[in-house]
Amino acid sequence: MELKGPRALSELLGRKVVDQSGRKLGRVREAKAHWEDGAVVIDELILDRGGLRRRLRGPGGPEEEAIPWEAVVELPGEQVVVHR
Amino acid sequence: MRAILKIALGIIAAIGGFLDIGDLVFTTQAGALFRYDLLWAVVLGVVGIAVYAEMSGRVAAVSGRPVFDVIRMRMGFGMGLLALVASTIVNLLTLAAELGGIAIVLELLFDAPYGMFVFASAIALVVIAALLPFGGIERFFGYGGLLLFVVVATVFHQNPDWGDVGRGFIPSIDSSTLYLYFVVGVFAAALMPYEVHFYSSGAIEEGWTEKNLKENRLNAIVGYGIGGILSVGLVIVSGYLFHPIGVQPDDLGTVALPMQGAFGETGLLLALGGMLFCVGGAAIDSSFAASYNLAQFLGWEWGRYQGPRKAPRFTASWLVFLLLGIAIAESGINPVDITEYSVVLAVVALPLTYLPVLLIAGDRSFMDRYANGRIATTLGWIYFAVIVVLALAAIPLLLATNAGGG
Amino acid sequence: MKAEGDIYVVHRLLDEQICDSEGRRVGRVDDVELSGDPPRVTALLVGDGLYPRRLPRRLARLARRISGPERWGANALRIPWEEVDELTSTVKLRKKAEDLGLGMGDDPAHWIVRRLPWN
Amino acid sequence: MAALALVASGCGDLSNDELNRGVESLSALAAQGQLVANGVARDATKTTYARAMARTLGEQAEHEAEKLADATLEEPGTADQRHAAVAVAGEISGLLSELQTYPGDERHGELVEKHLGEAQEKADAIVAQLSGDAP
Repeated sequence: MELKGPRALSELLGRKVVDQSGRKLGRVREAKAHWEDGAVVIDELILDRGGLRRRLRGPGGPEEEAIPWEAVVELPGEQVVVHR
Repeated sequence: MRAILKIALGIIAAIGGFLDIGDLVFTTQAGALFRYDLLWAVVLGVVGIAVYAEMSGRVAAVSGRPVFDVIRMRMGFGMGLLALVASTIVNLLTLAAELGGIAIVLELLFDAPYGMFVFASAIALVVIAALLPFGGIERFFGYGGLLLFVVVATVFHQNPDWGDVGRGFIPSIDSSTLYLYFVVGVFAAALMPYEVHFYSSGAIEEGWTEKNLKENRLNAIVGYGIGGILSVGLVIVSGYLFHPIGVQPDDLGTVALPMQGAFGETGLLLALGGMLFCVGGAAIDSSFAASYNLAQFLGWEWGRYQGPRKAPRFTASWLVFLLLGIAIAESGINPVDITEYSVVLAVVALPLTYLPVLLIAGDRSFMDRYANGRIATTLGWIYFAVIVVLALAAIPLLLATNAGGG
Repeated sequence: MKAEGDIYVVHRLLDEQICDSEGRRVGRVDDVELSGDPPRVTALLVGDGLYPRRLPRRLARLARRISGPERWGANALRIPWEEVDELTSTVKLRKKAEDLGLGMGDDPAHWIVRRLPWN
Repeated sequence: MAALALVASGCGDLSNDELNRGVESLSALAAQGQLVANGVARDATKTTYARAMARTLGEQAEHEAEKLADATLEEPGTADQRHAAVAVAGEISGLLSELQTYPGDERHGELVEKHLGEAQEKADAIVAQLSGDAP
């Protein structure tokens, strides 16, 4: 299995997100992180419209569905495989 | 008194930037073809540019971020790059058209070959930009452009049927494609994107902060108001003189004819002089806008206030853009034709410029209590919708009407 | 750097203007280096070598073919996350640009020789 | 603009519509020429301006003449009108070149203005014939 951690943000953005049965869930548009002792740690991937909305408008407004990082199984090729 | 002097920023953006060769030509043609019928489109465009200029100036003053900075930040690299390429093409075409315009006016004043004047005017611009500080450049072109008030005097001298003029301000839609093309053209010429690129960067050149917000609003209203009055005047004088006898103004020289008709040589010289400053100011604006955009997109140090030593890439890019502008202008393409294409292409670049401005200006995390209020938000989104519709209509109209050639 | 709460990384960090400790504009956040699981931000990446990968996927492949095989970090600078002072309306660094190898393009001593726009 | 129109029309065949438009723009050129000549006649202009304007307008008239003369007619019934239009175009460009030569002479200005007025009337008459002939 490929190393799970991505090396750069650009590697995540635009990737197709699929579940283990290969069903497409969307594309990564934004990543939500939290501050931890001065570091920024990613905890969610936000897809499609919700992600674009966050990218343009930032925090606030209604919550959208997101993929928690723990659900990410692997990052083969140009995909993100999640388990749900 | 100081407050009056400070409005110069708005005035140059309005006169030197707003009333450029595109406006001069489009408004005169609009008057000749449709008499006063398109006055409403002129007003629509002026209010639009005032709304967005105010917004971009406010964003720059509060957050210190000019328009292309905001574009890269919000639209990201890919869309930002698209906006950069589109804006740069439009700005370069505009610059070339303005350089050509300066040369035409000089040709009319001094009767020497056009090609020579393109070079001479570009050199004059370099000298002016190198010697004068940013504020001085603004005032030089802004105050010079006020000579064009002779247009307003001409309106009163002609004393048109004011009822007819008044009816022109009521929006009307004629189904002919030529009419629609001119609606798009007049509107787009008013909202040329380089105006906000230049205006917002100018706010940072001048070191604006929250304290300058009142001035910003005044600039947008008074400055673009003046530009609007002059545009309206141009439509009226042209509609009054040219429409009945069927003149088709295809040249910059024709724009000055009504003023000669009213006030003889004095009127002519005032009109040509005013046009020279306006077009010259627009050449400065569009060339600076091109380098501001590039530098801001790539994160370079930029600004006339930094001087060439602190911002060498910015300065070098400005010179390169100027050279490219000269090359296009010298290629012998009629500046008026370049203008028509650049104005219509500009509409396509407009949504990419104005959406991020609108988003940031409404973003409380950035703008805090200076974020867009209800009026600015409403007007902003209404105009954005209009821009998107026109952007979609622009290219088919350009092709269908053969660039207004009928 | 001390900060709390959530942060949307693309919205807040990617493509931001970077300024050094003296307020000079020295580049933009062209990419963000991540490492670990869950990934954390370990550095900001700056440089035109990163532009191809920032394009939409299909264009990126084309750009890569045109610009030759893309190497990791080619012509890019890494600014360790520890060097970031604060995120205000820009990304502010703790040090001067020279000390991080940034902003050479606007350094008069360098740009004339190496970085004319047409080079 | 004229150049663009030429490119778009493929510069081969001349439809009735295009002939009509060509003559209309001749009329427009004559109208504008009259305004310039009027400035000269009243000594209310700058000679450089009058000269440059006369030159530009004259070039456009010549261009129209060439365009009208070179193209093959789509509708053969309009040959007379085309012939007349070419003649008017020549007349207009001649008058404008006179204005270009004497941009400071009031008497010339007056004459050119008057003759351009006549030329415009001729052009308008052709337009009227063409639209009368149109089905």
